[in-house]
Amino acid sequence: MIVVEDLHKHFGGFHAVDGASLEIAKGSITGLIGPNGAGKTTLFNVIAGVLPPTSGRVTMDGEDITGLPPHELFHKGLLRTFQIAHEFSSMTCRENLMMVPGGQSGETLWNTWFGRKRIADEERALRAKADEVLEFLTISHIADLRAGEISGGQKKLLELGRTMMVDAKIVFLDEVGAGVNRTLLYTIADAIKRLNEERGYTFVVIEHDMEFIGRLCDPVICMAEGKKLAEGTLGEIKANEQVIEAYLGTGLKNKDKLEKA
Amino acid sequence: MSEPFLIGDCMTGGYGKGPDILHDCTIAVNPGEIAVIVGPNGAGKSTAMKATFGMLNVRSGSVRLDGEDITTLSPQDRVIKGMGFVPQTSNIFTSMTVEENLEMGAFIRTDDISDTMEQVYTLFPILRDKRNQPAGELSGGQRQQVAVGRALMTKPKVLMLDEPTAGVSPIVMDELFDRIIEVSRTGLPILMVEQNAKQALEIADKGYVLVQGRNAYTGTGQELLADPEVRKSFLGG
Amino acid sequence: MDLLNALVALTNFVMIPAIAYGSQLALGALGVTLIYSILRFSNFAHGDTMAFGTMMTILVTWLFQSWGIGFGVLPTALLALPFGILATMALVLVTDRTVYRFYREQKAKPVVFVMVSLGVMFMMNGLVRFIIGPGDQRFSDGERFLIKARAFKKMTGLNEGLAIKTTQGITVVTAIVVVALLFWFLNKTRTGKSMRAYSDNEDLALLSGINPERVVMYTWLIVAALATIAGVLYGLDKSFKPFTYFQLLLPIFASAIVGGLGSPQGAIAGGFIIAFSEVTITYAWKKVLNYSLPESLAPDGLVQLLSTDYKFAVSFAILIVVLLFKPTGLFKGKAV
Amino acid sequence: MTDTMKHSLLFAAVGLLIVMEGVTDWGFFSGSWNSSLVILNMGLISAIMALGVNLQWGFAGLFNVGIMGFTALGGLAVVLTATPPTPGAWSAGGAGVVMAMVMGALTVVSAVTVTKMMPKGRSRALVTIAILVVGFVIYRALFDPAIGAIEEINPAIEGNIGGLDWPVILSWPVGGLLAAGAAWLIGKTALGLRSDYLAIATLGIAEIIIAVLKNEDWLSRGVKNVVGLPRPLPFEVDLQNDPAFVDRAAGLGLDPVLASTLYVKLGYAILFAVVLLALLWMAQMALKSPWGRMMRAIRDNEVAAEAMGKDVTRRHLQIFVLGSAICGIAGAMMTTLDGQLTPGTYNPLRFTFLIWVMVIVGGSGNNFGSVLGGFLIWFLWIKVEPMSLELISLLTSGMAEDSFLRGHLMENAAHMRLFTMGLILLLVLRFSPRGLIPEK
Repeated sequence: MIVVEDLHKHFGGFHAVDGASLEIAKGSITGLIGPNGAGKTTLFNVIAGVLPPTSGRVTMDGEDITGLPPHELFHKGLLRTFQIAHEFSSMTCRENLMMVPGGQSGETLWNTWFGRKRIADEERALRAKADEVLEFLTISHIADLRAGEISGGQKKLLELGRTMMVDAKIVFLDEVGAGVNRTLLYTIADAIKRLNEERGYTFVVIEHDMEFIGRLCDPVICMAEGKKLAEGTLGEIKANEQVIEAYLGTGLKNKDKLEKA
Repeated sequence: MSEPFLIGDCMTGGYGKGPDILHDCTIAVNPGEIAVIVGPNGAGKSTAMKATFGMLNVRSGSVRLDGEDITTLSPQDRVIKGMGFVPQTSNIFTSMTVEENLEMGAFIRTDDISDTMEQVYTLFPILRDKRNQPAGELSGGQRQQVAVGRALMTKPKVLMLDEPTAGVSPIVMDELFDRIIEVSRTGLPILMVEQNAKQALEIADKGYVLVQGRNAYTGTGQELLADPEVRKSFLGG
Repeated sequence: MDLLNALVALTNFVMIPAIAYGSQLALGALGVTLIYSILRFSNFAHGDTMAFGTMMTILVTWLFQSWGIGFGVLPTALLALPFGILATMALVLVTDRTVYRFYREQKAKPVVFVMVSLGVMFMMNGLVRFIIGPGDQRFSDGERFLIKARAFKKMTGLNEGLAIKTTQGITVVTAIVVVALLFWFLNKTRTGKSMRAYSDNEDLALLSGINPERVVMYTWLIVAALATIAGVLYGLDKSFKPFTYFQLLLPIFASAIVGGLGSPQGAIAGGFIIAFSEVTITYAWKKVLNYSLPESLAPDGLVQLLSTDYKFAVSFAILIVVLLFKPTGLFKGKAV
Repeated sequence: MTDTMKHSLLFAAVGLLIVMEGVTDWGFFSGSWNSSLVILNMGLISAIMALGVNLQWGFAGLFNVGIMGFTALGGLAVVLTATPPTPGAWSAGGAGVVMAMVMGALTVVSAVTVTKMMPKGRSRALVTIAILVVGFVIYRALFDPAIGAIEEINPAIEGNIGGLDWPVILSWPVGGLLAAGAAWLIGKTALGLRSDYLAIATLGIAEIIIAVLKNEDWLSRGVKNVVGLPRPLPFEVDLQNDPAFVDRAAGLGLDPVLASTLYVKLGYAILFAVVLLALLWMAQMALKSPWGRMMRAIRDNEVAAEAMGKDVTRRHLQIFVLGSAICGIAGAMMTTLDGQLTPGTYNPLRFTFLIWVMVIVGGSGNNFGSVLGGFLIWFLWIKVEPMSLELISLLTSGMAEDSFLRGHLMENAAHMRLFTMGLILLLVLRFSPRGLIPEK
């Protein structure tokens, strides 16, 4: 579905993404792991159009989407969440969801003055949909709270909820579990699984929590130093020599120095 | 058991008015020791270190340095008390030369700093060669050396490192750990947070595994590495 | 011979005024850039700080003149300058204590600081007008010229004269001395280095035991001195009028941004770029061209690219071009 | 006390101030209905400007300090729309001016195209510069003789191109369009930049617009001013000569001269109030709709709004153009009220920064707040002068009549108004940073 070919992203002399090539299969939940600084988030940002690539190509269903701005990618069905939740803090949780769908007639100024009826109808439908999503995520009780006031985990759920307001094709989740307690993490995992099965969303998940990855993801891609290092099931990845060396570690060569006088 | 040199004792607290991230969390370090805090993402590793350094509200519990209660001191005052801290990111003055970075490290000192600077250069020979280069032009590993060197310039009584190996390649990581061991052998207590749990525990005299802001496992590095529970949940089997 | 005349005319009408004006802009832009890099906001009150410093200097100058104190061939204002600087230092320190410090403690966003500086701008502007009035003040005395046009003609036998005003000479010399002192201070002294460290990485500076309030205080003191010197030099060279000083904000900001906000070297380069462009584009080139071109090609009109009133357009155009093609400025500035 | 009540009280208080101005001459009030209506009329215009700025700043966080320029363009619109065309001006230089403008536009367009099409490098820079230089020379060659010809026509009272001789009310939307056009150009180039860069860019463009008005005599007569602009209401003299009007005034027990001035001023007040209410209604409707929700989302978090499919750049441009257009409309209204265009009087402190004080004091992000701020600050702007005169004469009452200090203070009391505005701004920012009527 998504094909990344020889992608490079350099910041000055620093090669954050250094020739990454990978493919995301339709309908999969792909896990993306790797040590801090391996370039996972940068890769995300380049695919999602936040950063222009230095070189390389990204295609989606055969169409070149390299360097398209995020709002155009959104309308093509490519959505994302953020490592640190990017909620609209002064708006209620329901409004956070209702703003998502594109092409609302109330987004045109003319209609706000002369198309009140149409807007009202659309708003009713949007509201119902938003409430449905909140229910799906088991957070109906926070619908009228300002998004700035809810907990970090709830913000993550809300971000996931935003992707459900439209028919997404593929959703990128950037460390959806960071700062989330375990119970909520499982709720998120369940929601992801259900979305994948019921709505056919494709997911790409950056995570550090191996248990979370193990529960959800197949296949798992491991990145290191801006490149893809290995791909396979979590079991295969864990057994992979290169991965152990770069991510999980082999041990210290200078152990002898520990022997103290 | 005698009181450890630096101890964050039963700390509970969080950032600003936000929710508590730490719950009854204790970490301590003694001279000559390397103490390492590990744990999954979001477990409060860095938070625990920052609490010890006074960068967030500790609602209950206390922090004591050399027997003195410093719970209410600001980070700046703790620097004066002898705590050296190396943040995870933006831990050098990029536009200033290596030597100026070291000078800034010694800003609070009024005595002659040339000896300490000599020691830092001996410890990190590469810095001597690059002393007149802007620190921002150095590689990742060299920057970390500058950062540690800067902290050493205050002649701290305890050194705290927040993920010193984040974003560096495995080889550089080994070299950094190597240096940290050398520093530790001068008798300076070192407390650090590490993402690369396995390697860090290898060199740790004392390891703290945090989960959800609580102490989950505590022991020597070797004990933790050998503990099947710890291996299973954090070290990937 | 004609070419020589052209060269002299060029020097007289373009080079010298542009160098003097450039020095004044550079000093102004240095103040803006220092505030930006240490206090992290664009200070809209800078033009009015310059006006205040100049006004104080003028008042002291008048006092000296009434006492019969002069400075020989040099303007009395130079004697009064230190007093003007001290008064401005007092003013900005009081402003910082009563106004800016509150927002610093709140860790307010830069744009809030900008709003606050608008308020300070209004107050300073009102204060200056209240004390000295909105009118034009000339306060230059002493010898008017270093080189007189007629003397130059006699000496060289050329048709074109070359005049260098004393104030232009003073401007350039003072600017060189001040900039040299500033760079020495920033690069060699402990306090200067601590200011650079604070500007580079505020949090790390705190961890190194640098006292932010001291850094901020030194910054204001230096800025007050720079603003007063820039203002007095501009006033000596041209004249003092509160509104003109307010309007200087645009070329000064343009200089600082073109050079790269936060970079002292950039501020200086930016000041000269803006000054030279302004003068060359608004200068009527007829004379120079008449000398340098053969008779048949001599122009009819004034060959003035833009009328002098469009000088703001020049700073503005350069600013836009630089921002579009090199948003961090010519010398890499910093972004808040 | 509910918020609505509190806010209504605030409006009532400002209303009371304006009424007091008409009723009593106690303290700093003048007791003249004329003066009261003058304040009201400019208050209405200020409120509209504040509404425009609030749209940009309160809704979208765009920092525009070029309000003066857009206001002045509105003023120019009145001249170009409502004045009669100068006889012979179009035939003398019209074609030349139009051709020069076309040439100028062509130059810019081709320079932009070249920078977009050619690869980066020295040759691109050279070609661009060459196009600009050649274009500029041709432009000046066409332009200079044309405007020379226009300016030669009866320079004492005309010497400009004149206008279309349309009803003056039409110049208000035209003013909005002119301002919108300028805002679109600036927005296209500068909106992607950081907030303080946008500020400097708008500050610059405003100065340039003023410089154009001051220098392009063929357009706006420059500092010679355009006087005697047509007006939408009858002249006072005509009313005084109208027996029906005089009778009606007598019926109300009013002197015909006073009655005629009040009649005209009241007429303006009604016209302006209609415009203000219409714009306020539009702004409120927009704010409370999905459009407003989208704008709030963009202001809260641009990155996330972009990721949720909202074209942030386009929306910023839209709101920047709209806000500037409103300032243009207000500018046209103001020039209509004055009956003359005086390019020399535009001053950023009065026309840009004072509007900012209105928005911030009133409460940015809240339309009603900006309107309130517009009235209140305008009242103070007018009244601070008599207030400080009173204050100073009180403080210096112990001094001799001819004391130098007293004379100096009395003479310069007028400048206290800038000082006071600054003080008010700082006090509000410090103690009530969200303004008198804060955003919900």
